[in-house]
Amino acid sequence: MRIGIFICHCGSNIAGTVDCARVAEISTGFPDVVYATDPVYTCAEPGQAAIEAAIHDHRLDGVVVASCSPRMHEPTFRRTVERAGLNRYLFEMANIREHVSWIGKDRDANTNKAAELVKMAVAKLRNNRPLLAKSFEVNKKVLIVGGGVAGIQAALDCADGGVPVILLERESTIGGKMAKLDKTFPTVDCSACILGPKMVDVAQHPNITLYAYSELEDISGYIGNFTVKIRKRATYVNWEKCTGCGACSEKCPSKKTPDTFNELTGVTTAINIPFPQAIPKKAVISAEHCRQLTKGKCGVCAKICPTGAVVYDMQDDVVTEEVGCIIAATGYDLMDWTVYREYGGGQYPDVITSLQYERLLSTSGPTGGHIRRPSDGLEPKHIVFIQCVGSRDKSVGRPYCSGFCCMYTAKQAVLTKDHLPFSQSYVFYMDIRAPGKLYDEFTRRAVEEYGVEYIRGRVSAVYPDGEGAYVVMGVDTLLGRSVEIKADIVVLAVGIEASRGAAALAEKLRISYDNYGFFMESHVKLKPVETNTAGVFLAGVCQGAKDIPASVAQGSATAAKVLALFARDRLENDPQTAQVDTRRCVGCGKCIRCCPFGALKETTIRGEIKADVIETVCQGCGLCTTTCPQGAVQLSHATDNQILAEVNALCRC
Amino acid sequence: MSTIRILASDGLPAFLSFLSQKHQRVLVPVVKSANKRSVIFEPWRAGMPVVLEKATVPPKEAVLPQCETLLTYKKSKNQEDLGDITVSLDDTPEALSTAIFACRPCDARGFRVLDRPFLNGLFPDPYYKARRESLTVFTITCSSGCNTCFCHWVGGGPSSPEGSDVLMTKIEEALMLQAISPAGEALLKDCDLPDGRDIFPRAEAARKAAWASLAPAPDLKQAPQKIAALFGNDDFWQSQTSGCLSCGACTYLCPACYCFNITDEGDGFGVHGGRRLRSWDNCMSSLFTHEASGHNPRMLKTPRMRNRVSHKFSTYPENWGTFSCNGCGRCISNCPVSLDIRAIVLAALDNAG
Amino acid sequence: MTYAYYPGCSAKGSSTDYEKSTQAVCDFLGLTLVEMPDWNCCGSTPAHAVDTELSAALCARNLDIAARQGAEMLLTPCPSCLSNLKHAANRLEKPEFRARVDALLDNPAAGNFPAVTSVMQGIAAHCDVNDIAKHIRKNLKGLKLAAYYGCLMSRPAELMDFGDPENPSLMENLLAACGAEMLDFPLKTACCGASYGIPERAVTARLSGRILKLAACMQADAVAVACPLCQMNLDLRQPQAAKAADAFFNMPVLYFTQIMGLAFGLSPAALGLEKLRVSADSLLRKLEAEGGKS
Amino acid sequence: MPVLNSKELRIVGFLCNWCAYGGADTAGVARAGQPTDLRIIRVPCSGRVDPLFVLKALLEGADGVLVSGCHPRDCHYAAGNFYARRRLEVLKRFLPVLGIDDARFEYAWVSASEGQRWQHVVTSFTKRIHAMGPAPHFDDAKPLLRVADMALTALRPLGTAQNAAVNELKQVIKDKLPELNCVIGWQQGYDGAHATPLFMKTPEDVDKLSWGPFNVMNPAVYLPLFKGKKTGVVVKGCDSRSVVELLQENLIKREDVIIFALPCEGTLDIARVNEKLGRYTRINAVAYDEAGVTITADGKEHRFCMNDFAQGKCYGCATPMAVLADTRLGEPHKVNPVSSVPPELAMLDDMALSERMAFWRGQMERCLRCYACRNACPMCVCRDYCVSDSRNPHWMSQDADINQKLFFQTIHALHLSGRCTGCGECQRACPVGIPILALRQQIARAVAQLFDDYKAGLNPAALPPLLGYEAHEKNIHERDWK
Repeated sequence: MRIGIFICHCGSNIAGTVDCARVAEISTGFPDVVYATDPVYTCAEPGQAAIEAAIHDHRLDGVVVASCSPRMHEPTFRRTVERAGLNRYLFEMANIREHVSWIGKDRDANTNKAAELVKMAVAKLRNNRPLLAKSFEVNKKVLIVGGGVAGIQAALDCADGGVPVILLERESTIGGKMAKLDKTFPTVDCSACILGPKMVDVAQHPNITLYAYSELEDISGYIGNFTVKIRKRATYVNWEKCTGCGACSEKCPSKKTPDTFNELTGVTTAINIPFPQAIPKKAVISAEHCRQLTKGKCGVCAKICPTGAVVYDMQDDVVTEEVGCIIAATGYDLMDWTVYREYGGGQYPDVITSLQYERLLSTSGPTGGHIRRPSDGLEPKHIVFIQCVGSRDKSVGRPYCSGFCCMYTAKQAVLTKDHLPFSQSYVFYMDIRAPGKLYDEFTRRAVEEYGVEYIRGRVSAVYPDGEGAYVVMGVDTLLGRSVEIKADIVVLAVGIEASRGAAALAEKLRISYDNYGFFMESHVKLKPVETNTAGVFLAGVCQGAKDIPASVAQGSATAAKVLALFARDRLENDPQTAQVDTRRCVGCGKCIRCCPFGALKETTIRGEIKADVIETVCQGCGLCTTTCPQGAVQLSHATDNQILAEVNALCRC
Repeated sequence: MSTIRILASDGLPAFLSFLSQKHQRVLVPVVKSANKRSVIFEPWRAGMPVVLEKATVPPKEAVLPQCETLLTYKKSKNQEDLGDITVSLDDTPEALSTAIFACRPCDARGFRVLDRPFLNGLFPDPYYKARRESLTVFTITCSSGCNTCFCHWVGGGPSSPEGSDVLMTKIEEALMLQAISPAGEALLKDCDLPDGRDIFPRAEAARKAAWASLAPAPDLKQAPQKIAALFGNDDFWQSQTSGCLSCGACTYLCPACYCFNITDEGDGFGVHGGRRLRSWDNCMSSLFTHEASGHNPRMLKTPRMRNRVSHKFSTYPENWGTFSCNGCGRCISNCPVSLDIRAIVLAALDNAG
Repeated sequence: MTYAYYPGCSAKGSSTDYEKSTQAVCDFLGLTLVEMPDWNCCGSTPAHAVDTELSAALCARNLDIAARQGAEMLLTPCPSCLSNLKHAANRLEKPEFRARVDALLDNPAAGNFPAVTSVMQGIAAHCDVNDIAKHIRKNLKGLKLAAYYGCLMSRPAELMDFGDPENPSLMENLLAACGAEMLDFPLKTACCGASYGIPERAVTARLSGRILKLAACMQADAVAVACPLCQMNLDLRQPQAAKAADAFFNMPVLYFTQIMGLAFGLSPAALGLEKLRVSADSLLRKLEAEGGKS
Repeated sequence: MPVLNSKELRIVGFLCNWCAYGGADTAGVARAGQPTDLRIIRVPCSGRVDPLFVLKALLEGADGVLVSGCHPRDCHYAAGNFYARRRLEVLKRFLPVLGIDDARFEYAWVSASEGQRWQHVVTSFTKRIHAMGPAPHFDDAKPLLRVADMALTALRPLGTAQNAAVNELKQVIKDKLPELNCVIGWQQGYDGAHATPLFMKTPEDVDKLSWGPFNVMNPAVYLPLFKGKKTGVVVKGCDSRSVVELLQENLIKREDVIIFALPCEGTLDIARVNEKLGRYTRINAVAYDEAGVTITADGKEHRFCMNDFAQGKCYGCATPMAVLADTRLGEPHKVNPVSSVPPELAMLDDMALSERMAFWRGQMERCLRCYACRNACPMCVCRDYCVSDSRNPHWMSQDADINQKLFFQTIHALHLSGRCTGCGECQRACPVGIPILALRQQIARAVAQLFDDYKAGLNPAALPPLLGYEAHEKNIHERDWK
């Protein structure tokens, strides 16, 4: 090889504590190095031009730049050498800024260390091979998992962009959590009025196929070419025939079915349509509560149904779809707030979650929009809201902020005053987090116009006073005294966690998730809707707590990603993938077992079983290379020999 | 009559010390205690306990090390033109003048086999030659046969002098030393051991007794042709080698196996430069016949074992007149699965006959 | 298991009824309590707030006596004593601290101290709930009781080893085994205000009143306690508490040992019931009536 | 370029690109000062860090090695660090048996945002290595020879199994023979004190089948060669574990193998038998009794009581009967289930680190690199493609030095992590008697400690632990860098 070395001064960032000229001089003694220099700013336009010129002038076929972190400028310099005609993988970087000049003051030691890092880079480069990307076709169809507001927005944007969309929803209607809300902050406009039309658009859009009451069963493939299996759960109603008239529900004798749409604040019938604006507006039978299905006698709904849509022996159905990319928008669930025993964790009927309170406020809710205590149906007079129940609380393993509770609590307090003008609301809070547009103004209105009493402090206990009310004991940290408030109803702003089943879905999608089940984005700041699995995007709360505007924005952002991806007919892979030396491979299959991406499969070559890499699926982690005992699978650009060359450069000296 | 000396058992250290003055190293058999005890040749140092047993590993290392540096190379750059590289080589053979003390006749005969390619061919190997020419072999005759050895089948015997400079025979607690070669003569003349001509008859008697302890040897005259005739008989070879594990124990313990591999290590730059290594290789290994094209004519263990047996008992004797096996039996006693080359040869004689 | 018994100062003064009933109940259950010889003050209220080393030295001496007595376990009925002994034992595990404490003592304390636990836990460890049920002579069926632990028994959780510090349940288990109906009493670990008994009587009255009021609202027949200070506060100061709570109380406040003793058929005198300010007669009458029913 | 004299020690870091390397960058951006010793090798994922890289570095002259990757669950590749965690923890527990202080190797999870944590990890690790000083080298150790104490008590009575139902078994095999490619077993070898494998194809072959204390070889080693051909195999309990492990790893198929089993009462340590027999020309007779064997060689009688001359593994054997078989004839002795430390390992346990280093120096010197250990190992399935003599990858040179020889043993041992059934064939095959089994035993012990007493080759459905992971590892705890 003919290798050129560029020891960057980075102004004084490196040259301040590293003798760059000396490093360049030492580098000339390394094998295959035919040129070494120490430019002041290598990444600047003249610096890059100098590299290109050196490649031509000195017939270089390999370049090492010693400068900042490769996480910073590796892509830059790869493009530089590529412009000069070299393969981008015949380039290595030595990080002598973040790892040398910025962390040590000893000039001699730094200079020596920098030279050694260059030596390692040269040793590796001498084992590098040109790598070429492969291109493959894209199936221009997108799967969106989750029909909440984020998923709906993504679906509509993709569909409007001409991309066929498959929208998957676990419940029998789309709408997600937003559909359960009465009003939304900070405008206090009706949730159903703004979400409803979008839901109708989903139902009517020619590019959207909706699978409600369905779940993702299995997924295989890779960006551009995923195959997904969808389990359509048995609804016991033929939706082709169901008109959504609701006659079945009226006559259903099983009237004690817990109403999950109403967050268990009321009951419904075994066959039901969750709420009037449901999309699809189709009936579903709850198998656990239907008399026909549990006891084998009833059959009222089948008799009453004008279209004969009820099918008691319906089975789950699994359908297969081919898509090019996937958006996960699975939202959230409330954490198990019953761990807060001191707040009466689930034992006092009038201590309820904010989502339950939302249903009490809603006209389509169990009380028809009248606020009544669950215990005795009386109108409450004193309402206490407790914030951060399962948010920012390490003691229950929820150190994070749920993001939107401050705002909806203010909204609920405001609505409470509207509903019950003679009521008094109290809010126990830790901090008020209202950074959005018009948010702080809104919370101020709650205090100033609606007379909501905000108490900064935590509640230590809630207990029944024995006379039908509850005593809320807490502390007011601003006044520095303990407070006790008699409340008729206590509303807990319960913290959120990733939707149940999120971890299992993440494993199917082969994306990472954090300790709380929230999916990991590719980069916190710069790639907030991408994941580390190519072709899988994230929208809404499944990635982390956020409110409706942010969820909608992310939904649109993922749609933009999808449309950009589908703007190309063919995709190129990252050629830093594993390669199998089929002569060395003995077909033991250990790599196949370990691959986190399913990128290895068995193949038969001349009657013998061998491993085979699906290059488009391979993400380049190299676990297979580590696993293969005979070194038959090698991760390109991080082969055993490349790493060994670095180890040897360091240790054999 | 050649020079004969007598070495009393308590005179051994002094004699080894005398040999050390004449040679840069004296290899003696020592016990390596482990749960499986082994006897290995090691350079003698004063105070080292010596055993006169047949060694687990023959002293082939003395002339053909397990791994040796054939040459070192250094690359240097022209500072005016860094792409212009000069390579300097150092290929001076590293040869210590060596005495082997108390190997067995089969081991000594092994050197004769090694001499053929390395010394007597068209291109003598300078590394081997340098070591071989400064080698003195003190062989101790066997007092009996053993369960795995068969030197008398292949032209040797418990007191065969071939390859030895001095032949030693144990008589009670003393050793009788008999010069075989001129080098041996000179050494014995030079030492201050007492003359032992009068005990020579007793030594002769002991040697005869050793011969008498051996079972009668089969006639292997037909072996080369018969084994050659079986070359294409896959069933035969398969049935004989199905237990083989394809390891290198048999060849690496063989005093007459001499195959090697050459590898280069190091890029030639820096303080370490580069080295060209010659290391033992063996025909039981798949890589042995792995061709540059990727093709391998001996992919399976059966043709590899066939090669080993044929080489020792057919092709080598057909070309060079003697077996390249000395019947030391180490390949049998050390085979992890107790494969017996004698049985294969006999089966070949039977089968073709 | 060999126990050393540390009664604490209240047992010899204000809460002789606790002492009496503890002895009687343990004796009845075959749990032998050997009172430590020459025990001294546990160093609770005055010392521990001012000087942890001095307070620990007082405890170290007590622990030392128990250790020399060959006890594996030290039992005390009083939560204050328990808390102080446990804190001291815990601090004394640090060699530097121990060295400083040893310097205060005439004789350095022995090597290994016995474990410290409450009489309540001692009884529960000695015989489980089923065993207790076997000993019942007079089932407490029909009695509604509020178990009140006070602030010290379960806190701090790491040290006291008393289950959920906000919601302990041992006393309920013991008394339920005797047949009583135990209320889910939310204020079971709330403060009764005893610490302010001298300087801020109004605070004490308010805090005690809150507890008594809830118990009354929940229709408790009595409050069961395990702390001499709590008992004194809730019993002796009931009129003041009632005033603060704007209510009227006639709420017997009994030690849990007294209640267990009743279930075991021990005489009121043996349990020191006569020492209660709010008479337990209502309780006994109800018990008679219920007994008559069954 | 030598390490800066007296200032620095050689510390090698393997950092995953996404988290730890980013963390090191973050530390740099924050100008978080650190010692200069560490040299970082960037890898895509901690899962890419083959434990052998660490060993290679330590054997080639590194004084310390630090591996760092994403926190568990944060892996860029979803699960790479979960695998790494298991493998690196096994490595950490393996190093001391070689005589290498495990404090010279550490792994830590650092995220890309944790610059301060990185600074702390590097500083404290470097401090630790400096406190230990330069690493000792095998080259410099003074050879030490030591022999394991074989005066052992077996977990069950050992014997010669001469009452075993061999004849019934022969009949069963003969009945099955027509549907089988062959049946692997044992027969008498070149004399009555040595057995050799038997490949039965005809009823006459079956008559040669022997059963008893000389059947030391593990016939499972041949099974992968017959992949795809239905083959029978007669097994001792220990052999059956190898068969099971091969099944666990899909290296053979259950439908392709028919397992015949008799209860084993132990096998002889042929090395010690040979030593006692000494040089002899022929065996006159071999007489069996319940407790042992009497061999008459050249007219002289030698008594071998099984209790005194069994293979080391037999004393601690808890599976005298096959754990999986199609035909089982007879009942094994009851095993007293006490866990015991194998004699070779017990010997090493009693040594200081420096003694262990000296021990391996003394033992490995005479290694011939014949690879009998590897080829006798039923789990070594790479065989012809072993990395020992490959140039791509080029893990080892052909030098006959202690580092290369020992490195091969560590390759073998680590490749057997969670797979080695302890059959001991590696050690038995070694012509020069190097007690290499101890290295495998240490790995097996570490695996058992870490993974719920997991033992390889007991359950065909079990996933070998190093091919899997748990998001929350019960027995692997991150070291405290606070």
